[in-house]
Amino acid sequence: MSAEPHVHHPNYVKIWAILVALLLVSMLGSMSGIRWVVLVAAFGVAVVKAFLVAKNFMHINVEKRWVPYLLATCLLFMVILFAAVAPDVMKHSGRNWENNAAKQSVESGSHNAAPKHE
Amino acid sequence: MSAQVHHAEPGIFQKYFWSTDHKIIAMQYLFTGMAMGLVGGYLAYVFRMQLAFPDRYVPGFGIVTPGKYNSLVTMHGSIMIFWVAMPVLIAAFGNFLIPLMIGCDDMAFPRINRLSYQIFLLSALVLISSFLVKGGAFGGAWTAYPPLSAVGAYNLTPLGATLWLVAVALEFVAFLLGGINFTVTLMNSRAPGMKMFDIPIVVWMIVLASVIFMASVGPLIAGAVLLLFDQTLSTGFYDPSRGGDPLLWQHLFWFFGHPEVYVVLLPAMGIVAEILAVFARKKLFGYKTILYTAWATGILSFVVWAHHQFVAGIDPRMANIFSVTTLLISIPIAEMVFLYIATLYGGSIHLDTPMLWALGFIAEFMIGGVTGIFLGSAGTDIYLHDTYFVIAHFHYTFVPIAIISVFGGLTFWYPKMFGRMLNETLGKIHFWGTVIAFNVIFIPLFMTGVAGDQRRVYSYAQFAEQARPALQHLRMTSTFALLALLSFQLLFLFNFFWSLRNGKRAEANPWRSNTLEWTVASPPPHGNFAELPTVYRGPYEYGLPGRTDDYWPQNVPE
Amino acid sequence: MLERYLTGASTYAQSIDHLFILIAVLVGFWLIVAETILFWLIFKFQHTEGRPTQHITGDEEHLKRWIAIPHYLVILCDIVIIVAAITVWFNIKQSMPPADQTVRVFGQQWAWSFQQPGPDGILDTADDIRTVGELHVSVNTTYHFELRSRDVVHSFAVPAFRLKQDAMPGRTINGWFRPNRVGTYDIQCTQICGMGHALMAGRVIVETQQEHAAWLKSVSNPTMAVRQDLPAPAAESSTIAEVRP
Amino acid sequence: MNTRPIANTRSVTGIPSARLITWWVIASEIVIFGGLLVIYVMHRLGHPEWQASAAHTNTWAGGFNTFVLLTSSLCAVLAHKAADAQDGPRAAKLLRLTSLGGAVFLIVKAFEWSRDIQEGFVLSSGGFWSFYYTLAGLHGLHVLAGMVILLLVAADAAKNQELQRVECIGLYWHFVDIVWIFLFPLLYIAK
Repeated sequence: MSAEPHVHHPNYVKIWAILVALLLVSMLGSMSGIRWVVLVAAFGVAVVKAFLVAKNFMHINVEKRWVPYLLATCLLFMVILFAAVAPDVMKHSGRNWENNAAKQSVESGSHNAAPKHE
Repeated sequence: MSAQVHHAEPGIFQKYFWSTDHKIIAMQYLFTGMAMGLVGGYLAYVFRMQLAFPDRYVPGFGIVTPGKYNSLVTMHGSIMIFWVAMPVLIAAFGNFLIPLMIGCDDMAFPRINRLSYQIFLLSALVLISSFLVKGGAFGGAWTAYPPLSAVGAYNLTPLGATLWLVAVALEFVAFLLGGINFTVTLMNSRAPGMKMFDIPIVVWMIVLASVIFMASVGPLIAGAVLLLFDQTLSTGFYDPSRGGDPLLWQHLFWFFGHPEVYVVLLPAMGIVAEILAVFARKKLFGYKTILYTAWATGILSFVVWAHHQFVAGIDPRMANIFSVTTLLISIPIAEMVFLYIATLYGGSIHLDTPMLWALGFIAEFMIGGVTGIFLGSAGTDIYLHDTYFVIAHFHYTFVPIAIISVFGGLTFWYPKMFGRMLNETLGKIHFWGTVIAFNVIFIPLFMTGVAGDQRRVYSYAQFAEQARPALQHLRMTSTFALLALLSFQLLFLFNFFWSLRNGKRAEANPWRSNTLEWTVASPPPHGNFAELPTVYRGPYEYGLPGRTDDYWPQNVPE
Repeated sequence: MLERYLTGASTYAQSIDHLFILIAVLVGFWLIVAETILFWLIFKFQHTEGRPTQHITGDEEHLKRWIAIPHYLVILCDIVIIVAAITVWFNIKQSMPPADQTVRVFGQQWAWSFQQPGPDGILDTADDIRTVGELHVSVNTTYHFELRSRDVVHSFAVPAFRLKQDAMPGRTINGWFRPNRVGTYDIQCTQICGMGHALMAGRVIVETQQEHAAWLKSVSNPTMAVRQDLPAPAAESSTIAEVRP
Repeated sequence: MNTRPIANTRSVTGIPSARLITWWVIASEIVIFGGLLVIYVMHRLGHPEWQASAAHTNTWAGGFNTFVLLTSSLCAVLAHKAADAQDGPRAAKLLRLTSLGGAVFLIVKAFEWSRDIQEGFVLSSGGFWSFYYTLAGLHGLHVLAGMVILLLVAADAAKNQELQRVECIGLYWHFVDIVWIFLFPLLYIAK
């Protein structure tokens, strides 16, 4: 096995510090009740953190080109899955059909704390 | 790494049951798959008898009750696809051929390879055990739509349902491990000089299939966990009254289920390509184009799945999109078949048994392909969905894939696998018997389907339109043909095991073929190559002008 | 073509049959051409001693044409089929012609039950007519149906109407049909729904306007009360007995 | 293994087989977790009423666990650096630290879950909770598996053997970390 490193190692502690800082940002953001702030703080920051980890810890940027493409393709398939399934499952009515059960459970959040019924 | 240690002859148990040798693992997969194939054939025999002679005693089984009938069809479907087609086409041929054809001594990760078979064997045992549990084997169809599959009170086979699900999940894990191993082996372990386009088509196809499988099965594995929880831990993921959605499972299942069709198709196509080139003494017509069509098919196969659900309650507007994509996928497939046919042009065709199977595959698969158009176009699917037309259609694809091409591959590589030649006469009889019987089974089913016979029904007594004598005669014809087909398989089994001992000894390269597996002794020794080969050219250099022999093995220098 | 196997008794049975024929002609043509060429090549290029094989890579322009041209023709046929298929689909499943009558269809293990308006012509009133296993409709009348399931996935199929639609528990799925031929036709369940799947049969009886009116009068009291909040009955043959008296 | 086939030592792509197979494993994990997340997001957007249940989750516990995983990821990548420097013992120490991080993560989870269960929220208490336990449970299983492999690799690395595996288990661990980076907002913040 090739012993010589295929990557040069950046200052990992610095990156870790940035990640922790971002974590705090998302926590504080979630405290603020403002909806869009919460969402950005939650998911925007999550994307950035994931990117940092992938780039600096997994060295995906110095890996062979096709590796990130492979992973991206897998993600793309998941997007396709979502796009094609959401119209039936996420929405509760459409052309010539209606998901009464789902609508009902949305109206009365009853099934939430409902006792388990066999 | 010490090659000597690796190539030392291990003990009997080590050699046959705990081996990491890809050839042994291939044999394990092959024989397990064949055994499961016999089970699947037996199940087909039982329910075809019930359909031909309703409510009569079936020799070798007994009376077929509605519940038993459901279990029979469910298990027939699951076994034939997951425990016959995949282990034989991908795992058996993949394990045997990949290291030999790319010129290395084993898989990149032999122990992962062994683990993959052991998990597969476990899954098969779990599935078989489900016949014995209280309530019997799962009877909710191989598609296992909830709530029927999720609630014991509905399917009346609660234990069977759970065992089925566990078995399928284990099988997925086995093929994930195996497939990833294949992929890495092909990418990293090729012989020096073997460039991307010097790889034999069959290896390409098996690896492509493994990748498609890997990328499509994930959501279903997740979905299977959810279904398992619904069955056993009273969650409500697919229970509409508790915020779940039964339609979700259908999407997850077919998001995997349709690519799965191509997962088994591509290896079959690959096997046929090898045989065509060798027995037509011809370079494949447009090697690269074949690969491109295969890739196109693989990618397109991810965006067609909902054509299984046109009338399942999905939004009708989605059906339009999926109609289009479904007909689009016919283009690369048609092109691939054209290229195969074109390969024969200008060849010098030897009609040995393997070639018969290969040509039979093309001839029969085309029928399966074109009948798919009726089901892919939303309009006609309204009527044909879940009728016997569907059954006839996918058997015209799956039988060529899992039976015809497999026999082609077995008769072709048998000398390499076991060092003996099969009996040609028996082989030809077996071929004609199988192929003719196969057509007589399924052409009548196209008719009953068009006449409205619905699937998974143990008796049509309740349906005046279906109970017409004319249709019953068609069903009986099909059943008789099935009996013929099964009996011809006995002929093959005899040929297979008789030739193991008494067949003519096979030299290293009986078919005068180019690919690397034929450069080693038959059967190949442990560790395959005495010294590892170097590759100088593509695998299909037949009939080159200005050479004495009409073939030019990949490893022979200028 | 399909008519030879099963009579069509609804307006869109026609269009589905025609689509079927269109596809059959197009793909049939290609199948015959391909099979002919295949067998001709097998015959023509049999191995004969002394005749060398030609070395063809498949990159020769004059030969590639023989793949490319059929290839484009196939695409053309695909487009024709797509257009036709989607048109038929749109008319049957996506667009809803105005209704003369509305009927509710319930699937449950293992019977079809129906709720249709009584003499007052309005659903969910006291005089609604509820039937099990039998649906009486009058010819040349456009019916909307509201399809529901009480337990598992069923599929409401009337082959003579070329009508098929799965019934999803928790969902209401709407569709339509317009019978155009008097007679009695089968109702199937085409989605496996458990032990009694094969027993989940029904009849749709298409009557002339007069007969239908007469039937409406004759049914004073519903044959069987079906409450919508009724849980799915477990496996028992009583419902089936009512399906097939 | 003492009997490594030549097939395993070849590296036509330029990526060592061990790392290559790790990438493929991660790819297949992406579609498994991805599928589950797609399903969850779909339901969550379709069922606004689940927010009521989501409100019960403890953001601080989740945040702390994120911190733990990030730190363990740091240890993993430092182990990789040590392995590249052929310093097996140091790599082993760091891998054991990483594994310890996984343990802390699971312990925190255990406390969380026992609290939830005491409050009566179990797997079958409705849509959100079913997904909450399934998603976190599947991720937890990956953490557990990762911990075991980490310790096995550490045992070899301590003897300066199989150092190339240090990076591979690191890749896997970072992937599990990334999955959590998305699970955290999905389960603990979006309320």
